[in-house]
This record gives sequence, C-alpha cells and structure tokens, in this order.
Amino acid sequence: MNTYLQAGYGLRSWLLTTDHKRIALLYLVSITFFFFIGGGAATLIRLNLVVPDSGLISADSYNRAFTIHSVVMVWFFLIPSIPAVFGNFLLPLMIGARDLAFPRLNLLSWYLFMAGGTVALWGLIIGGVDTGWTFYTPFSTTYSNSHVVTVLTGVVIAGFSSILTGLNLVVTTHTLRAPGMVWMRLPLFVWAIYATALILILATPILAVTLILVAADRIGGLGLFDPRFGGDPLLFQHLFWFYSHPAVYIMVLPAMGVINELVTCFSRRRIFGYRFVAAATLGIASIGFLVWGHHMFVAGMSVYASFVFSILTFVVAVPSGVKVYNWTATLYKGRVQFKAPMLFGLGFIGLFVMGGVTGLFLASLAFDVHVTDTYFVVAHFHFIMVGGTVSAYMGALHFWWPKMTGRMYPERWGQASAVLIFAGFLLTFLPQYLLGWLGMPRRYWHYPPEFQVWNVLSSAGASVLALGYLLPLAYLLWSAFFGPPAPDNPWGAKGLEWTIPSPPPKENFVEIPHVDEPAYNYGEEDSHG
Amino acid sequence: MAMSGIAFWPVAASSYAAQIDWLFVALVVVTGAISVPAITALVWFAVKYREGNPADRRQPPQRKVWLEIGWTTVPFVLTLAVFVWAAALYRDHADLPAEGLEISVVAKQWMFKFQHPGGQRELDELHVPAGQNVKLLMTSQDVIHSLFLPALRIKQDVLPGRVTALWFKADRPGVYHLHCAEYCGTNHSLMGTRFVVMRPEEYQAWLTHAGEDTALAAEGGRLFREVGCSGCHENRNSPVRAPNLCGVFGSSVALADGRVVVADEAYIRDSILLPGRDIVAGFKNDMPNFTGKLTEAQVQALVAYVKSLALAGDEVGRVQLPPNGLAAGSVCRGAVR
Amino acid sequence: MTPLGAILVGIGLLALLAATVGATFSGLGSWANMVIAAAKAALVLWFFMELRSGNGLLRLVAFGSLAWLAILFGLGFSDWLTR
Amino acid sequence: MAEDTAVAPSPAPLGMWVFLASEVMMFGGLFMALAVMRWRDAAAWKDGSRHLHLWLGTANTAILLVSSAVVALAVTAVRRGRRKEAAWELGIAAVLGLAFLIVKATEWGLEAREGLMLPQQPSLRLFFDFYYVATGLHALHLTVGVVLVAALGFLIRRNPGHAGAVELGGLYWHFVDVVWIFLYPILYLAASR
Repeated sequence: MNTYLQAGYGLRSWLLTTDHKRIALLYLVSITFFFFIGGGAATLIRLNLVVPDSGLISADSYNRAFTIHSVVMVWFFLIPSIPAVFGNFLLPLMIGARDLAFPRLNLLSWYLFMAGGTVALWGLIIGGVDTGWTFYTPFSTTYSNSHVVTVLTGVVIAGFSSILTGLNLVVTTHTLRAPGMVWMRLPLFVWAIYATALILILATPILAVTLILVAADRIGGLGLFDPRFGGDPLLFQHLFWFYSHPAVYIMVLPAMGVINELVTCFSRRRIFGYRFVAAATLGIASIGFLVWGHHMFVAGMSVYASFVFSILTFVVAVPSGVKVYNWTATLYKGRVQFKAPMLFGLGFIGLFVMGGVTGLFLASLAFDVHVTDTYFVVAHFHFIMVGGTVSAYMGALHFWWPKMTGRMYPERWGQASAVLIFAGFLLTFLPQYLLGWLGMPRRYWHYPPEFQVWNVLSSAGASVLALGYLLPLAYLLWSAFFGPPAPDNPWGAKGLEWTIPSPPPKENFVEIPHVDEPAYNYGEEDSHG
Repeated sequence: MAMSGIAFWPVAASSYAAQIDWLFVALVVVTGAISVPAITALVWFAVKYREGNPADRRQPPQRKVWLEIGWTTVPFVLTLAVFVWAAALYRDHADLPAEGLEISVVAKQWMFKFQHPGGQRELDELHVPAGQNVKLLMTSQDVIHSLFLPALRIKQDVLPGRVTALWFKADRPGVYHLHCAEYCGTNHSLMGTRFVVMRPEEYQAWLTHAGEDTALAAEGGRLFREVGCSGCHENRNSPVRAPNLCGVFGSSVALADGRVVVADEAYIRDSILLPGRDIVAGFKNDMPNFTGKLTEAQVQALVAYVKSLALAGDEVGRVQLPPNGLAAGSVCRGAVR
Repeated sequence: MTPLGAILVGIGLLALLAATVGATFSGLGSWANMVIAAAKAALVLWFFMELRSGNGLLRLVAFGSLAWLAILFGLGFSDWLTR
Repeated sequence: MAEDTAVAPSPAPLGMWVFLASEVMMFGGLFMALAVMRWRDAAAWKDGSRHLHLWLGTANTAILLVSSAVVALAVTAVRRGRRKEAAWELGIAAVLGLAFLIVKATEWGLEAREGLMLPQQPSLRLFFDFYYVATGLHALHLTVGVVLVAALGFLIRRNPGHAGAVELGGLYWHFVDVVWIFLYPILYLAASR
C-alpha cells in the first residue's frame, strides 16, 4: 500500500492536496521559513544591544527589527506552530478518522496563511513597520510613518486562516471520533487542541475587527481611537488584549498537550489524574479570556478594573500549576527514558515553571507597576513562548518525526540540541529578568551603560540558542532523505497513530478502529516490577 | 553590594520603593515554595525511576483526589496573600495626597517637559526635593508615553487627551534614571535622562537659578521682537521664509547639505552669529548676520528664549491642564510644524 | 418550521419593528429599543435558525458565543464604569 | 458510552454555527466599541443619530426582516421537495437584499452630500466614523449573502443535492439579519424624536 508521501510526487500533488498530513507538512515547511526570518531579526536585535549605544543599526531599523521579530514569530510561527502542524497531522490519526471534517477548507486555510504571510513580508520588504506587534494607537493610526496597513492586512488574512483551522479542528473532534473513542478516552493532546481551537474561534475575530478599525483609521482618517475626536486609545488596548492574552494560551495549551504525550510515553505510565488535567485544559482556555487587563495596569485603566484582572490572573495560575504537579506525579514509579523528545519535554517543564511563576510577579499589582514594559516582561513571555512552546514544538517534532517522514533522526544529535537549547535559553533570558528588575525598559535601542554586562551575557546566550536551532534544521533535513527507516512504533507508545504504518497510508486507517481502552494504557502489569 | 559595574539590585530612593522590594522578596519566597518542591521532585523521580535503575515500582497511583485538591488550593491560598498585599500597596499609591508639590508634565515625541509651580521649566530632566510629596500631572501631545522612575519603582502611562497622575516622596538625594517605558517611535530609548533628587535647600537654590533662566528667556522674547527676528520667524505672511522655531531646541534638524544636527545651545548661537553655516534644508540663506550687532548677554537671552519655545511646544490639540500648567509661548500658539 | 409558521414569525418581526419605532417616538428611550431588538433576534434565532428544534450542541455554540461576548462587555466595562 | 458519538450533529451545520459564533465575536468587538463610545458621550451620540435618515433605515429593517421570512420559507420548501418554489423564494430574498443595499448606498450618498462623511464638527465625527464602518462591514456581509442565496436559488432548481447548502445559506442570511436588528436601534433610534 502506498504511504501518503507516495500518493503523488509533482508540485500539483502537494499544492492541491486535501490530505491533512500533507497540509501539515506544507505548514511545517512554511513556518520553519518564518521562524528563521524572525530569528534573523532577533539576531540583529541582540547584536545591536551588545554595546549600550552601538548604533550598529539605526534607531528606526532597530524598531523595525523588533517589530518584524514579533509579528513574524507571533502570527506566522507560534500561533500556527503546534495547532496547524501537529493538530493537522495528528488529530485525525489520534481520534481514528480518515481526515479532518472539511479537507478543502483545510487547504484554503493554508493558502490564506501563505497569502497573509506574503502580504506581511511584502510590507516588511518595502520598508517595514515600526509599531511593534502591539500596534498601539494613536502611534499606529496617526504617527507612524511605516507600512502599517500592509502588515495589518497580512495579519488579518492570517487571522482568518486561524479561524478556519480552529473551526475545522473543533468540528472534527465533535463529529469524526472513531467508535468507542469517547471524550474520556481522548489523548490529552486532543483535549488541548480542542481547547486551543475554541480560543482561535472566539478570540481571533476580535483581533480582525480591531485591526480593521486601525486600518480604517489610517486610510480614511477616522478618529475612532484618537482623543482629538473623542476616541479612546485604551479601547484599542482592551480589544487588542482580549485577543492577545488568550493568544498566549493558543501557544501554550497545545504545548502542554504535547508534554502529556511525551511524559506518559517516556515514563511508561498513565497520566496522573487524567480528569484533572483535561478539566484544567478547558479551565485555562476559559479563564484565559478573563485576564487580559493585566497588560494594562499602568495604562490608565481604573483601579477597580485592575483589582479584578489581577485576582483573575492569580486564578488562572491554578489550573496551570495543576498540570506541572501532575506531570511530576506521572514520573513517580515510572520507567523514565531520556530520549531527545523527553529531554525537550523536561526542558519545557522547567522553563514553563519559571515563566509561570514570574507571571505571578507580573500579576501582583504594585510589583507589576515597576517591571511592566521592562525586560522582566520580555523575559517572562519568552520563557512561556520560547522556553515553553518552542521546546514543546521541538519535542513534538522529534517524537512524531518517524511517523511523519518514516525515518529516524540521529538520537545523539537530538539530545545534544535539546541540551544546547535549554542552556542557551537560560543564558539568554535569565539576565533579562535581572535587567527588567533593575529598570531597563523594553524596546530600547540605546540603554544606560551599567546594564551592559547582562546584555552581553544575553547576547552570548542567544548565539548558543541560535546554534541549538540550526542544528536540528541540519540533521532533520539529513534524516528526511537519508535517515534509517522508522518502525511503526519506535517509542513503544500508545495511541492510535502508532498502530498504523510509518509513514501512514493516504487513508490513515484501512479499517476504522474500534477503541475500547483509556488513553495511555501502558499496562499496570509492567509497573509491578 | 554591587560588584564593580555589575548590578543585582536597583537603587531604592523612597520608602515606597523599599516596600516594593520586600514585596519582591515575598514573591520570590512564595513562588519558590510552590515551584522548587515540584521541580526537585521532578528531577528526583526522573533520576530514581530512570529505565534500568532498580526501584520499587509496585502499585503506581493513578489518581489521588485529596492530593489533587491539596496542590490546587494550597498554592492558591499562598499566592492570594501576595495578591492582597500587592493590591493594597497599589491602591494606597493610586490616590494622590492632598498636600504636595505639583509639577506639570507634557510628553511628546521624544521629550518630557516639566514645569514647576514657580513657572520654572526643564526638558527631559526632573529636579525634585527630597522628603516632600511630589505630584506629577501628565499629558501627552501625540502618542502614548510612560514616565518610569525605576529608583522609585513607579511608572504611569502618559496619554493624549487625558491627564494621568503619579506621586512619590523620594527621600534619598541622588541622580537616578528617568525613562519613557511605553514604546513611542524612533527615539523612544533616548527620551528622558536624569531624575535628580535634591536636598530641599539645594532644590530651592536650583529653582532660583532656573527662575533666572525663565527671566532670561523673557528678556530674550522682548529682544526677539525688537531686533526683528519675529518678523520672519513668526510672521507667516512675511515675504522672507524662515524656519518656525517652535520646538526646534533639542530636536534633530536636517540641513541643506544633508547633515543632521541636534539643535543645542551652540547650534542656536551659531545660527544667530554665523547664519550661513548651517542652513536648514528647504530654506535659503536670507538671514542677516548678527555678529557685532548683539552683545554677548543679548545672544544668551535669545538662546534662552528659543530654548523656552521648545519647552512650551506647539499647542495643537492641547488639553486643558491644571492651573499651573505650562503656558504656551505666544509665538507657538497655533503654529503648525 | 411550517410555511405558516415562517409567515407568522415574519409578521411578528414586523410588529416588533413597528413597536420599536413607536417606542422611540413616545420617548420610551433606548433601553426599550434594545429589549425589542433582543426579542427580534430571539425570534430569528429560535424559529428561523431553528435553535428550537436543533441539537443541544448547536445551542451551546450559539449561546456560548453570546456568553463570550458578555465577558468582553462585562470585564471591559469594569474599566470604563469605574474610571 | 459510545452513544455520544451517535448524537453528534453532522459536520456541516456544526461548522456553519461555529463560523457564525466567530462572526458574533467579530461584530461583537465592533458593538463593544460602539457601546463604549456611546457611554462616553451619550449626547454626541444622540446628536449624530438625529442626522440619520430614520425612515430609510426603518424601511431597510423591514426589507431585511421580510427577506429572512422568505428565506425561512425557502428552507421549508426544500424540505418538502418543492425545489422550484424554493428557487423563487431564494431569488426574491436576493432581490430584497439588493434593494437593501441600494437603499443603503442612497443613504450613504445623501449623508456624504450633507457633509456627514468625516464631518468637521468633532461631536459628530465619532458617531459617523462608527456608522460608516459598522454599516459598511454589514453591507459587505450582505453582499456575500446576496451572491450566496442567488447562487443557491440557481443551483437548487437543477440539483436536489444542494438541499443541505440551502439550509446553511439560510443560517448565514439570518445571521446577517440579526446583526442589522441590533445596528438599527443603536444607530437610528438612539436619538429621542
């Protein structure tokens, strides 16, 4: 039988495919491209900051560099990363379906994503944009002399791609589960993708309409956010963060989903407290919508609103914390293997905990006043989005690589890159916590000389980190063509995706399976050693 | 204690800042108490139960409801205590004290302009007396800025069309940083420089000196009209086109020969005495040479006046400020740059 | 939904439109108008969009989105109402 | 426990409802902005509302409400196998939608001539900025709807296989109607007359 990779070789067979697995690979290639563009911009930023007033690039170029970095990394890498690549590839396999509910819509999503990416990149090429990814008004509407509308258009188009992907994932989870695959037997990755898809559907439209208002403001000279006409700049911030805070959970929930799969497989244990973890997943997705105002404690919001958003932020920390404890308890009396995906997974847990607890610092009102808009915040969200999400993404890539490509990656190199990324990450971002605490504001092209030591350390770490990301690019590319063939289930993992050949046939399942066991049924008898 | 050049702890210049530092310590302790055991256990389990290591693996637990409820509620209650503390500090600091020195702040791309109750103005630097409540009433002329005083652990966004406030009581004289913390465009990182806390008597002396500057600027304003500068630099119907001087001081000026210079005291002085040297892009060299026609004191007065124009700024779209708000220089009212 | 039902609901909607215009001219104010608008929307959702006979999940989706909108309005206005 | 898969609805209607849920959020963001602006300056809002052409707006509301009833009739007709009747009704709905758009365009033209597009008076400015954005976004959705129901009327005549599509198109049409049901009082009826 032909695998999905052998179903056609021409460009047409890829560009017109409706196979969820091929579309996943299209996303994989596209977002890898965007990741290195965003990484290039990060390199410029870190190089410029080695010296307090290096002037390596001009202030305007610096502002464009961090805007490119953030716009590309947020909307063209992180948001689609796990949901669009692994959600696409794995959701039908994990629930025992032949494809997503709307395969053609799925392809349309990818085209919209690429169209959005192309428009945004075009805006960056013809001169860039200098507003930061936050597009705060009235700077973005009136004062910025850069290609705001072009880049906004790209982001909005990519937003529609997100909405349609989310729709597809939700409907698939509801309607295409194999017989016997009841909700409480779903792998937790599916729960995570489902919760993420709900956020995509409910939050992204608000971003779309907000950015459309900004564009209308800029093109037509409307005064919606402009105080000269009675508009309120804080209205923009409320609408923007109503999307952009849940967007963090769009990035981190799927990552947590991945970790559930990795931790159970490589400790040969069922997840500790399945129901609590599933409930926590939905809890995070819901409460994540209630906390957006914690980005605005010094923005001129009312004191009472600040109280409300602060306490709700403490509440959302609870379900996040539950997961960490559950992962720890899952290792207890397990059989732990330190394969590369597991190393990435353990790295995720460590960095996510640090990112999470510093989130509590930022939720604490009086303390947030000091560190908000400083490098403390920069470090915090990089711990969550890069230390967390990207680590989990790398773990997922290694874990399911044999399934996706039918080839094994070199294990030693994988382990080396996991360690390198972990160490490089800490060296890059731990000093940034200190910088923020000491009072270095973010988005600074020039900084006071006493901050140089920490900036130099951070830049040094960034170069280690860059190496850590380039390494997998090299050996995974090698593996895709020359790696040793992968067995169907190289890790001895549970889950429907491991019951079919690597790489899977075009139809996934010759016969739709019937599920009669819980997820992660690694067998108690193994554990009685 | 900071090692040579390596800082670990920011300077605290007020008792409020010290309280924030204690809050920071509490946060470290509480979050440590929540996370360190979990991470320790994670590492310990990973090592102890690594494959191939003989360990007791009998009867692994699948779930323990009391454990789940315990590790959900205990950390939450612990952190709740921090919430209450942090929120109380925040609320206490949100209300302006009744008594105190009121300083008006106008932010624009890319400078902060301060005006003291006696009318003394300063640009980007802020001088305040120690041991006294200081209230900053702030607004912006263009985009959102944020006044950040790290040594006091406070910041507040400065919005167009609205007055926001910040207050503090600094008690440790010294020179600290003053930053813009909300991204505001090209020179965001160059906005704001020094925050100077002075002993009250030093502050009084400074005020007097700054007051003299103000008087000097007023003298310069009279000269500006008498010797004829205003005929071209202020009158838009004049046959001779000359650059409007509103807000020029401190800004970057593009010259006809392509250079860009910062308009500082020396530049203004040169422009009066050697007008042919630095011609602003888009203008002709029509300005008479004033060398020998003005005394040194008069030149100083004129420079002070041009400097004061930048402090007053252009007043397009200004909101109403409190009574002692910055008065607009007459030249700049309605002027468009 | 029968054809007669559709026609009756349509007539009901037009009657509500007349009522809302009437309310405006009799100075009942904007709250009355918003209540009438909600009633009209409820008619359309319940009968025309068939939430009445629809699957529970579809109702959940419909009301879920309204609940999320309530979050935006509720927490958003917690700022403006207390500023 | 396998029965919970059995009660799941078929993918297409669920997909449409989920799509509409995201549309609710999109217009919801706009309504939030409208509500905030109205709350901040109710007097200016009422003043702006007084400048609108109430009767044109009311006529348009009536047109859309009737069109929704007609689309509902078309759906029932399809279910009873009366495809020809359904095609006619969908055609009528498309014409009604077109009529709405023509009235709307006329209104925009009138207002523009009265100097209400980007008006100079600051008090009117915000209301009309929102008015144009909100009605414009709605008109864009309605235009899609007109094309959709016209195409569906055309298709259902020839092929009974499009019955499901008519139901989905109907849902979309009613949704666009609901958006207008709220825009009408917020924009046109805000002023006491």
